[in-house]
Amino acid sequence: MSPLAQLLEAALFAASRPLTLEELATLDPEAGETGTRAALAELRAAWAAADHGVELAEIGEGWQFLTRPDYAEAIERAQFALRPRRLSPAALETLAIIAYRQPVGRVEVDEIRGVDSEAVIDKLLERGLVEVASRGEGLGRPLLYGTTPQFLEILGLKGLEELPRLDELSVALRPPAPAEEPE
Amino acid sequence: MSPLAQLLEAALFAASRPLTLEELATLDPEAGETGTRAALAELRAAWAAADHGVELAEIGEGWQFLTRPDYAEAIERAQFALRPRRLSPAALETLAIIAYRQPVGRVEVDEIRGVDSEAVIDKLLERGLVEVASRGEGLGRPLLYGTTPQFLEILGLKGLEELPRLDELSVALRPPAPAEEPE
Amino acid sequence: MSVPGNPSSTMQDQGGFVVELEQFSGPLDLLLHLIREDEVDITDLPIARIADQFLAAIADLGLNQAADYLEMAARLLRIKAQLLLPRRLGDDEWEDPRSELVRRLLEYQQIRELVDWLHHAAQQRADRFGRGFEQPAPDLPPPPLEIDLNDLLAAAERVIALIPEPVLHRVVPRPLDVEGATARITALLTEREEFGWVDVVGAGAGVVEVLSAFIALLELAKRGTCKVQQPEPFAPMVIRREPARAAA
Repeated sequence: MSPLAQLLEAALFAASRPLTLEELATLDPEAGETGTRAALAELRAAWAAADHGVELAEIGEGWQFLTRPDYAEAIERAQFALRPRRLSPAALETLAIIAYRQPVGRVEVDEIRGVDSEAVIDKLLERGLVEVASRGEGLGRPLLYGTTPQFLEILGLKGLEELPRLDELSVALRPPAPAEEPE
Repeated sequence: MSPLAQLLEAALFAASRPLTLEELATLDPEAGETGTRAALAELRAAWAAADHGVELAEIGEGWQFLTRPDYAEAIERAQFALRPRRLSPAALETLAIIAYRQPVGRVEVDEIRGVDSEAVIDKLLERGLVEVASRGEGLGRPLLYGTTPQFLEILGLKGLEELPRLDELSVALRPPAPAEEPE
Repeated sequence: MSVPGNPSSTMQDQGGFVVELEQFSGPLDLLLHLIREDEVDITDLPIARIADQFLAAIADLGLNQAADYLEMAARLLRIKAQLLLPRRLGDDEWEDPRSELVRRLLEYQQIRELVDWLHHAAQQRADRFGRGFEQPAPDLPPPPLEIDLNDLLAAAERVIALIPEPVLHRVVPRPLDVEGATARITALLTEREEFGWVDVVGAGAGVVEVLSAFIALLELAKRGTCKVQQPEPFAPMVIRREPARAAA
C-alpha cells in the first residue's frame, strides 16, 4: 500500500465516525482530493482482496471502517457491542416525510401523518437525525426541518440520492398534476 | 484468513475496550481457548505481514487494535487536521446572537434560534469566543454571555463598535449575484 | 386519557388488539389497515362500511378519546353524509367528497412503503459496527480558528430573519380569567354597597385568581363602576359601588 493509503487507514481506523473526503484530504495537502480519492480506492481494494471481518464503506457523506454484517450476531451475543435501538414506525414515517420533502415544516408532517408529530420530531432532533434547516414564510416563520448526515449514516447511505425515487415505489402516489403545491 | 480470525477481527474492532482471551473464546465455543489463540496468532500475522497503519496488540488487559507507533505522529497530525477549524453554521448563528445582544442569556438565544443552544454555547465558551459577562435578574439569576477580546481578535476588529450595525446588514450582505437561496 | 401515549398498558386485558395497536401510528394507518383487510379498492372506497368499521375499531381499541382518531371518525361520517345527498343529474361540477381522503390515503400509503424501505436499510446498517474503541485524542492545542467576518454577518442575517418581532417577547398561555372575575365582582356590587378584597378573591386564592380579580377590579374602577380604596398602607382594599352609575 502507498504511504498515503496507510495513513488514511490509520486515520480511518482511529476515527469512530465517517470522515469526509474533504477532511481526509487535509492529511496530505499535496495529494489533494484527487490523490486522496485514489488512495481511498487503493485502500478499499486492498481490504476487499484479503478476507477481512472489517471493510471500508462509503457512508453518510464520508468513509468509515465497519464490521461485515455476517458477524453482527456473534458480536452482539458476546456483548462486545450492541446494535442500535430500532426506530419506531412513527419515527420512520416522520423521517421519510422529512427526507423527501425537506425543508418541511411540522404542520405538513402532521397533515401527511394525520397525527401530531411534535414529540417525534423533538426526539429526532435530539438524536441528531434531523435538524432545523431554515425558516418558512408566513405566520410565525415556522421552523423547517431537513435530514442530517447522521440520518444517512444510520441508514448506511452515501447520500439522499440513494433513497428510492418516488416513482419507483409500487404505489403510484403523486396525482397526475405534476407541480402539486403542498398546502 | 480463517472465518474465526475474521470474526475476531470484527469483534476486536467493534469492542470499546480490550478483550481478553477468555472473552474472545466465547465467540466460538467450539474453537475454545486453544482455537481462539491460534486464530489470534493468525490475525496478528496477517496484519503484520501487510503494510498496515494498524496492528493487533496484546496489552495488559487483553487484545486491541492500535495504530502503529510510527503512525502516532501522523495520526496526531490527522486528528489535529481533522479537528474543525471553522465554526458550524449553528455556532456562527449563536455567536452572532451573542455578539449583537450581549449580555444575553441562553433562554433568549434558544428562543431566537428555536432550538436548544446549550451545547453550542459550551463549545463557544471552550473556544474562548464567548464568556460569562454577568448574571441576569429573575429566577435562578441566569448566566449572561458576551463576546471575548479573542473574538474581536480573530475577526480583526478593534472593538464591538466595528461590527456592522444591524440595520446595515441586509443591504451590506446581499451579494450582487448569488442564486436565491430558499430560506 | 391514557390511550394515545401508551395504549397497550390500558389494553392488556383485551388481548388480541394490543399487538396490532402498536402497529398503528395514527388514524390513517388504522384506516389503511381496514381497507387492506377488506380488500376494497382504495380509489372507490365504500365509505359507509369503512366508517362503521373505523368507529367500531376505535371503540374496541379504546381510542375513542384520542383526538386524531376522533377527527378522522368525524371526517368519515361527514363524507358518508355528503354521499347520501341527492345529486342533480348532469351536474358536472360534482366533486366526489371522498377524493381528498383518497388522496391522503394514497400519499400515506406511499410513506408506509418508504418506511419499510428505511426500516430495511437501517437494519442492514445496524448489522455493521463502527470502531468501538476511541483512541484518546492527543492533547494538542486546538487548531487556529478561522472566522470570516462575512460568515458571521451571514449568520447574523439568518438570525435576524428568525426574529419575528424587533423586540423579543415570550408568549405565555394566560390562564387568567378576567371575565369570570368581572362577573363575580359585578354580582357583588349589585348585592352590596361595599365589600372587602377578601370577599372578591376568597380565602385560598392562588396567584392566577388574585391577578384575574385585580385586573377585573382595575378595569371596573376605570369604567367608574366602582371605587377602590385603601384606608391605610397595607390595609385590605375596600371596594365601593359608585352611586353615580349603578352596576349593570
